[in-house]
Amino acid sequence: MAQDTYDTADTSVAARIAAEALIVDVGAFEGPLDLLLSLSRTQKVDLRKISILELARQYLAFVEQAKALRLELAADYLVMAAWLAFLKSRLLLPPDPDDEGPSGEELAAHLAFQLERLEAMRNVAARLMARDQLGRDIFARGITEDVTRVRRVTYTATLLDLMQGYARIRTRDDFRPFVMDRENLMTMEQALDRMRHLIGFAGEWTDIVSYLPPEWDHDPVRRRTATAAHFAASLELAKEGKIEIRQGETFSPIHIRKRAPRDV
Amino acid sequence: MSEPRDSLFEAPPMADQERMVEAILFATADPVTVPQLAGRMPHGCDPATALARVRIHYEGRGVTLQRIGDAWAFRTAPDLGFLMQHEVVETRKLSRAAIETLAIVAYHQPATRAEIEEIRGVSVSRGTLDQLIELDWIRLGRRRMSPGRPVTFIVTRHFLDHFGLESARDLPGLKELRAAGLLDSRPPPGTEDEEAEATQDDLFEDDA
Amino acid sequence: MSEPRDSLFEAPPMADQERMVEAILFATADPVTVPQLAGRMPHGCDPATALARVRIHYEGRGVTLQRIGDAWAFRTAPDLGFLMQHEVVETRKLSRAAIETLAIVAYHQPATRAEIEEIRGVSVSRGTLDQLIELDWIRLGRRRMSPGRPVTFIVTRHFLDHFGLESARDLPGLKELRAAGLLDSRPPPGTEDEEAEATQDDLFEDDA
Repeated sequence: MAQDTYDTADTSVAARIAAEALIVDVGAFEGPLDLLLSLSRTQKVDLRKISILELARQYLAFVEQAKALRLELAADYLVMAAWLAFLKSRLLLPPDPDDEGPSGEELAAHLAFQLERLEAMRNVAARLMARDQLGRDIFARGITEDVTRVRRVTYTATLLDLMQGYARIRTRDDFRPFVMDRENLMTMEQALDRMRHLIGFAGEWTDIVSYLPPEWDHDPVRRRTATAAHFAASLELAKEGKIEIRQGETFSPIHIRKRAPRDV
Repeated sequence: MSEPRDSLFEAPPMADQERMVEAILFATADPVTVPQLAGRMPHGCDPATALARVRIHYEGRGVTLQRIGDAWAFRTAPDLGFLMQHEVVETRKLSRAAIETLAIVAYHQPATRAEIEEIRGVSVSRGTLDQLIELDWIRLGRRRMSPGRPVTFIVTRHFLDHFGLESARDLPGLKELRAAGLLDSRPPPGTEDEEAEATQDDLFEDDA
Repeated sequence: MSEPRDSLFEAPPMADQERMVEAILFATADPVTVPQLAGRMPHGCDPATALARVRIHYEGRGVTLQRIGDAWAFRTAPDLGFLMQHEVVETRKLSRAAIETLAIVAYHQPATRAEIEEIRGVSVSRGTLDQLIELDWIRLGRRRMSPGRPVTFIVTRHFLDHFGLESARDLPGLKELRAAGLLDSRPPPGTEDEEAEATQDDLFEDDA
């Protein structure tokens, strides 16, 4: 696949121009491998049959030229030059039987593989980019409809909820007012009944509050209703002539006592 | 079909023109007019005819060619609109106000709004009744033959189905609610209870 | 065709299923998978069969049904791209480094950064990989089970979609490269053999 990447037409002039271009464009190469691949094209053979020895010579010559032109070469170009010089000597000298490392041929074959692989990747990259591309040659739907997320809320209630709800209303309406109010309300009759029994023992002035039954004395609601009932009852008893009432001044305690029997 | 305007270039076959219209309408982000089609297709094409043929080709398919003003676009077939919706169902508990309103309608139907308010002791929002109507749990009953002819509310068949009741008469009475521990178990003053029971059974007079 | 999974609901006739697939795929610019189709179609539908029928129906039309990895999408026919000049989205020209890196990831996937650098002979800048990830053409794959557990890169469905590939196995020249041994991981002579060899062909293993 490598052979179709460059033209067959070539002259020594063109080769020289190309070589000069290489020097000028050193900054355009993406590293030594890229440069080596460009140099390899001048050999005009399948990369599998490339002479690595020749390539090494070309590269080293390039580096020499670059030095002569005082071009700043990146370190990896010099590292590659050193490695290729080593490879060249290995390829030229007969193999040393004591050497444990890889042979010059193995190293050369690997470099050839790397070049061929890079070349192959460039070719397929070009083929990939030449394909019909979405948004350039092939098009997706222009008017899209989003899937709308419809949130549907359903409400639930159980029969129990329903009955409890009804019970709640019914309890509130029917029972509370009667049951609760009876419990916390003292009538005048109740107080009168109570006082008729107690008044016989009240010879001295006594605060009316002391007549309240102890169980009605603590809760303010009950205390208020009991106080009112006892006051009303005491007025009734005074009217009947059973007791006397006195109050020193406004808001001061109200005292009652049994009315002393008069001569009839 | 129009006369070929330019004899120098042969217009593409109609089948190809059809493909072109199809592709343009598919890929363009807005509906496309016939002049716009003509402007994009090769010289000598007849977009109106091609459009008509595309329209026929898509008849009865999942997408159809639709006219929007003077332009054309592919649109999902109306009967398949449901595919474009992903329904998320969220279940929520009915509010206390709604449950109480529903309960009052169920136990006292037909009930006017004023009656519901009287029983609940608070005003009933329009939204609560609307929600219950939307849920198809209550509906409007006959108008009450009283001054102002107020509308009444009654429960629906759907309500009975949802709550597993044969009829609204199957709703437990106060005594049963109490027995079930749903009401305060304190013995209430007898008369009050009788009264409540009586009004509640208005509708269900044939109840045993 | 699959057995009816649920006898309670009859699946719609295949002609209707075909219309549904058509409508769903027309509605979106993104490829849709068979499970996604199944999720939106009524219970008991067989989207794979419906897809195959839709594909045949659209053969040779201006828009065609394309397989993209495990998903499907309608795309305009490649020969009609010239009509869509209005729709062309101007994209930033990719650098040579980015194009080569993309090709290396596509053909060698999963590929580590070290492998990309080894093939290109230069270091890969962070920006190049970032750009490809941002384009949604490559993404991180599984970590390589070798020392350092390096991250790998693989191509995305969007990459396949962009370049009109049904799967990564359809990459141009893939078979030739494989036959020529150019996709083998060959460590430089003299280095210890790594386990890289084994993981190399993960993504293409079911290739004929």
